[in-house]
Amino acid sequence: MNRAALTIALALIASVSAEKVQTPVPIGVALAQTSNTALLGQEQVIGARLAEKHINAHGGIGGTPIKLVFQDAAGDENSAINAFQNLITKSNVVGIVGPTLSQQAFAADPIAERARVPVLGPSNTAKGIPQIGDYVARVSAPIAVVAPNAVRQAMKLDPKIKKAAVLYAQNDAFSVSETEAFQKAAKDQGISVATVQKFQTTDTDFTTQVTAVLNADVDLVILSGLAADGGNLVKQLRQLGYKGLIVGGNGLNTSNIFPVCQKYCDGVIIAQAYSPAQPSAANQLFVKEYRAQYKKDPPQFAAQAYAGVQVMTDALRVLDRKKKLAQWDLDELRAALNKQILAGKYNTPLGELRFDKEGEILQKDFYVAQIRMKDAKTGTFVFLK
Amino acid sequence: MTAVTTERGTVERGTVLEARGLTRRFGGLVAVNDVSFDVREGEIFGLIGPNGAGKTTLFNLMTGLTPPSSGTLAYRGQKVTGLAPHRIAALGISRTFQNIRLFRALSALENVKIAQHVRTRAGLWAGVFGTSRAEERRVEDQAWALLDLVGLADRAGESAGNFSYGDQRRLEIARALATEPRVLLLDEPAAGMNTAEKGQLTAFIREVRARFDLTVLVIEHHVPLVMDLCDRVAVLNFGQLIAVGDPAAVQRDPKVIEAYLGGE
Amino acid sequence: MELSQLIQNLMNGLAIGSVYAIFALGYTLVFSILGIINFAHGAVFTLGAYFTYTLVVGQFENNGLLKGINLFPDGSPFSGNPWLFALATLIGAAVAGLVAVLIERLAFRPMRSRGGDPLLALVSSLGVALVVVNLIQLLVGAEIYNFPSDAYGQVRPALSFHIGEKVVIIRTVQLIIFAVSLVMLALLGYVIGRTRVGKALRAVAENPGTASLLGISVDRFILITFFLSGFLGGLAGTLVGTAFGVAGPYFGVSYGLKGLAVIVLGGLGSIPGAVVGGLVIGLAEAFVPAQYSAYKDAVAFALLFVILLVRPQGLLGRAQIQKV
Amino acid sequence: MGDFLGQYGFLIVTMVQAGLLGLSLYFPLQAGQLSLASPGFYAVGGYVAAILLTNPAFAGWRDALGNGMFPLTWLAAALICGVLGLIVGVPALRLRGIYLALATIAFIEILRVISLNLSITGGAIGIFGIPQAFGFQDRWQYIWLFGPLLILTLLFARQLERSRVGRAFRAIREDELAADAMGVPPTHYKVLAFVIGAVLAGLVGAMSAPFLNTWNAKQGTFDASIAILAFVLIGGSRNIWGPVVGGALLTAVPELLRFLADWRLVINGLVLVVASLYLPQGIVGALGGVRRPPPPRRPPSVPVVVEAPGGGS
Repeated sequence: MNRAALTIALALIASVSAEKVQTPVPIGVALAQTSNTALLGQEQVIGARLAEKHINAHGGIGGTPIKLVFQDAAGDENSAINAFQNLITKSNVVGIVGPTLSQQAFAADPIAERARVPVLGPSNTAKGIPQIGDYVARVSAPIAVVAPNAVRQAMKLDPKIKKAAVLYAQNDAFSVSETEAFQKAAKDQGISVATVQKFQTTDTDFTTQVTAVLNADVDLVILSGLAADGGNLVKQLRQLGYKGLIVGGNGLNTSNIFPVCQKYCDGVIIAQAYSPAQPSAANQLFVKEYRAQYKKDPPQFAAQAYAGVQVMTDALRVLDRKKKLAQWDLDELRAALNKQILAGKYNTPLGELRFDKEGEILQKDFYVAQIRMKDAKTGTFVFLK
Repeated sequence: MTAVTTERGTVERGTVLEARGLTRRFGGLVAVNDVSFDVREGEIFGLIGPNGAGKTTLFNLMTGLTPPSSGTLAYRGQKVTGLAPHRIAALGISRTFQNIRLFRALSALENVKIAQHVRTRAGLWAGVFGTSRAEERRVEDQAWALLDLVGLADRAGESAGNFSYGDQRRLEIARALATEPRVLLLDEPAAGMNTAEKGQLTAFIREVRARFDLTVLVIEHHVPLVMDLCDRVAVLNFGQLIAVGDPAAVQRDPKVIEAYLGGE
Repeated sequence: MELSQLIQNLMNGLAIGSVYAIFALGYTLVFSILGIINFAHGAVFTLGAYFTYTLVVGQFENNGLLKGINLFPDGSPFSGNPWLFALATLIGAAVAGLVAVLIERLAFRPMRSRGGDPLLALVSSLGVALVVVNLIQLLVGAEIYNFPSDAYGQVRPALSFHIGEKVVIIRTVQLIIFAVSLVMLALLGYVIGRTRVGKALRAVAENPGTASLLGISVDRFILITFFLSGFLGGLAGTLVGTAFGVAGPYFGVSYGLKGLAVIVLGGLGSIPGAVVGGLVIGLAEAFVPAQYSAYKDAVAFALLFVILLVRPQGLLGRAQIQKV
Repeated sequence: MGDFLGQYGFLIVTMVQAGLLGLSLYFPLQAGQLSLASPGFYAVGGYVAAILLTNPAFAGWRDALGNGMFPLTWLAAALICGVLGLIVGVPALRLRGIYLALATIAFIEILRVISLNLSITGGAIGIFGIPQAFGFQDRWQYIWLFGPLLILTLLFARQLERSRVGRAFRAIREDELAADAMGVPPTHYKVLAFVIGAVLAGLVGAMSAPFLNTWNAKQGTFDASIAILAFVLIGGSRNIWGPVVGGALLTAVPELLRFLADWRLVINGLVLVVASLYLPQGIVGALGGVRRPPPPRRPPSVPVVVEAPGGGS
């Protein structure tokens, strides 16, 4: 018992934090490196790493390099909270990019809020995320803004569309909120929703849903899911003979779906919060660096994580100009950083973006693209105006 | 209660158990076939028969472990067939098992304490808040007393599974007695005992009957023991009751002789 | 329900049900011999798919430790011909079988010799599953891998035929899966019913004690069982993988869970039970009306719950008679 | 102190929480029932609390009760889980061993699909923005809820073990049929043990919903069942400390392995395998093997001669 008490006491002494900001400047990254959310998480990690490399190669923050501190937030709430706490108290990070899922954000972001550490959500699209607190903002646009564009584009391509089938992954928070936006957009365009089919992101066999779609005899399919399930659905829809247009949600906005639906991906209209075709210099640089390393176009998750790190660094740069970062008191810097993030305007791969006072992203451009497959494995998202 | 005169001429008290047409089938096999008999209060009633005659099944029917396919058993005029085993135990019919079913990992003391369940009432909250102390004290005292009776008190803390065969049989009797039965069913209590132990057992069963004012049913293979111990004997063969009565008379019954000779 | 709809559902149900069946057979074989449920079976399913993929494609994407490695710089010797693909599938399944044997050696056998709580096998196999799944992710990343679209040769993606006015459409890959599963089941039925090894297996399954009295080496048969179990699991993994892609390291988890429902429904430890259970659950899921498709995942478990209450030994299991 | 609690406070509370969930599975196990239903009741308890604390329908109650709302959620969760436990337990407990375990897995899978589909449970996103209990500022403060609950549960378990009901549980665990024949009604006590576990898991869920700030269908899953079973078996299933120690350690291991980065879950899996192989009686079992309980002492009150018990009929 005494030994245990001693151990705890020693741990306490050891954990008294350094008050000053460390160099290189630690920025926390808490993403899903394990669990079945890792499919998204590992793309985000790639994006964040690229940002770190790029920033440090270009002189860091006024000569001081940044250092990303990664803590695995897995796919569950407990891991996300533990990752946040480790970053905040052990690594003394100035801010955090993460976590991957909205559900995790609801659990973990209040920790950062309480500790007054700014958080940027790279992929938290559910309603209510920026409202968690003053220190919570996101670089991922809520889907209600993105989705309607894609339906409008579909109408442009085929004005005769009357009846639509809606499918969504009911165990994925993102898809659930997206489908609401889609259904509303469809109704606004005068399209009737003939059937609504649910599935799970873990499903592989969609014959039930596809059969229902075929029976409903629709001329538009609106699909909200993630890469694996969404891609499979597209493939099975086409294989079983569905001929009409397909609108895919933002979860399908990744080149990862090409190997899944292969040639059947062709023609799918995708609602995008990010497009590799976005012409800004920031994006073209990012796309170039990403292609050099991975031989394909960067997916949206990578771009958003990149943008998250970039926004934080850009804001830090402004503060660094006022007073060298190493001289800041950590708590003071965190508070100042939060204010600066919300005040700034950023040229990121996502295009120009700002935040409103709650921390909601104000993204200038949204995109709609159509998939064009070159062969079985490679394709491109063709920008639709 | 009607006074009856038996073959021995002793005056007995009323009928405790009435079996009427008890039958049990397992698939195509009829293990117990239309068995009817009466057991009188206070007697030691032997149940004998070759292996596989259905004796244990009959005990199982009487204690509710196996529901009968047809027929009834009444205890003091109350029908008990159809009741769950613990209800029958609560009415006052308790038993031991042929292949000993003690709570092997638990101590001897625990085994006996558990069996007082039906005579105690403390519920969940009484136990948790300790408001049943008096009752617990009584359970404890009673358990020790019963272990005394079977001579195992000095090993009260040992796991029942560690006991020798003979000790396990005695502990099972103590456990059965802890339910405060009026009728005690002993399934081959002498199995695995040597001659000296069997002799002691006879005396012990008699003593227990007298002290607790019990009616005892015994399944036993060892014929001398049965003849010595029992007031009356019933013989089962292939599930059917072929003879009931005075041990000496039953022993002379040609049907019984044939069953045993044919069976061996 | 219209006839065309009925036939459509029937086909869908049989295709997926037959995969459930061969997957669940692997589960139930192990249960019949050891009386334990091997939670690592879902992970072995996943492994089978990855092994076959490795043989057929030979390289992985950027997110794992194996990035940049190309096993076959001159193209895989297993691609371009359906028979070569079949060979790769068999090799992949066999390697999965060897992994299952390894799992038995490392995670189950030491436990048997120590005589721990048999429930610990659940925990131990869960540990194995965790190790396997996370190793896969470390090595090849969490991304989706897809088999070449011509793995089964140049076949049409779907077949359609008319019933009256209505069209019934079947994905070709479903038919292939169904056919392969039937062949596997027939082969297995032959091995278990007719060969010496199979008869011995059945003897061990029915009563390990008696079997060892008959001079059968129980340990050897446990190894054979695990190999067969892993083989079947791995094969099911490849089949599902060709139809839907290998959707990351957690690919097998939902099959692992559903497989449980299948073997209990059919009767734990019953070999024909696993087949019947697989088909029943496949069909039950296929016949869930479209408007209730959200509840499809619950169907297997609702069936499981009901069957346990009505007939705890499962459809084809034998009731255990308790001796008093 | 602040930093230590900041970094490990949440983990410590989750360790206690895991111990409690382990205990919720331990109670049915006391009566020989391998039930894996705990995560289901945990999820239901959490939903009950989350709904009471966020749903506009209960706004009036929240205004009227203030912090009194939290104990009310515990009460409601305990009550609902108790009743649900009764409804599920009565039919399911006719099953034995692995069959019961599988039936309970079916139960939680069904619950999961239902909670994904209902609108009151918030579908996939679940319920978020659950207010912090008693205005707690930091998550470690939840130790003031989970800590006392753990102590009370341990006291409850200890008292229960020494009581008539505890003996009945053990008798059923050892030999259900013999227990029945000796007058212990098995169904009654199996259901009781199951319901105790359900109520405890529900309570833990109700306290966890504000603790996590959000609640969704991922909270009660099959993975969690096996994890909780591992808590009990690795900790030791024959002693009340087993689930507590097992839950705490197995929750801490993946966190303490964070320095291994990508390898931590691989190592965590290996820990499970090695622990099940080398600690067959569990950690507490291995420790307790050295120390045997003292032999029972004969109370002085017992007379050497026995009076006939019972009396006339």
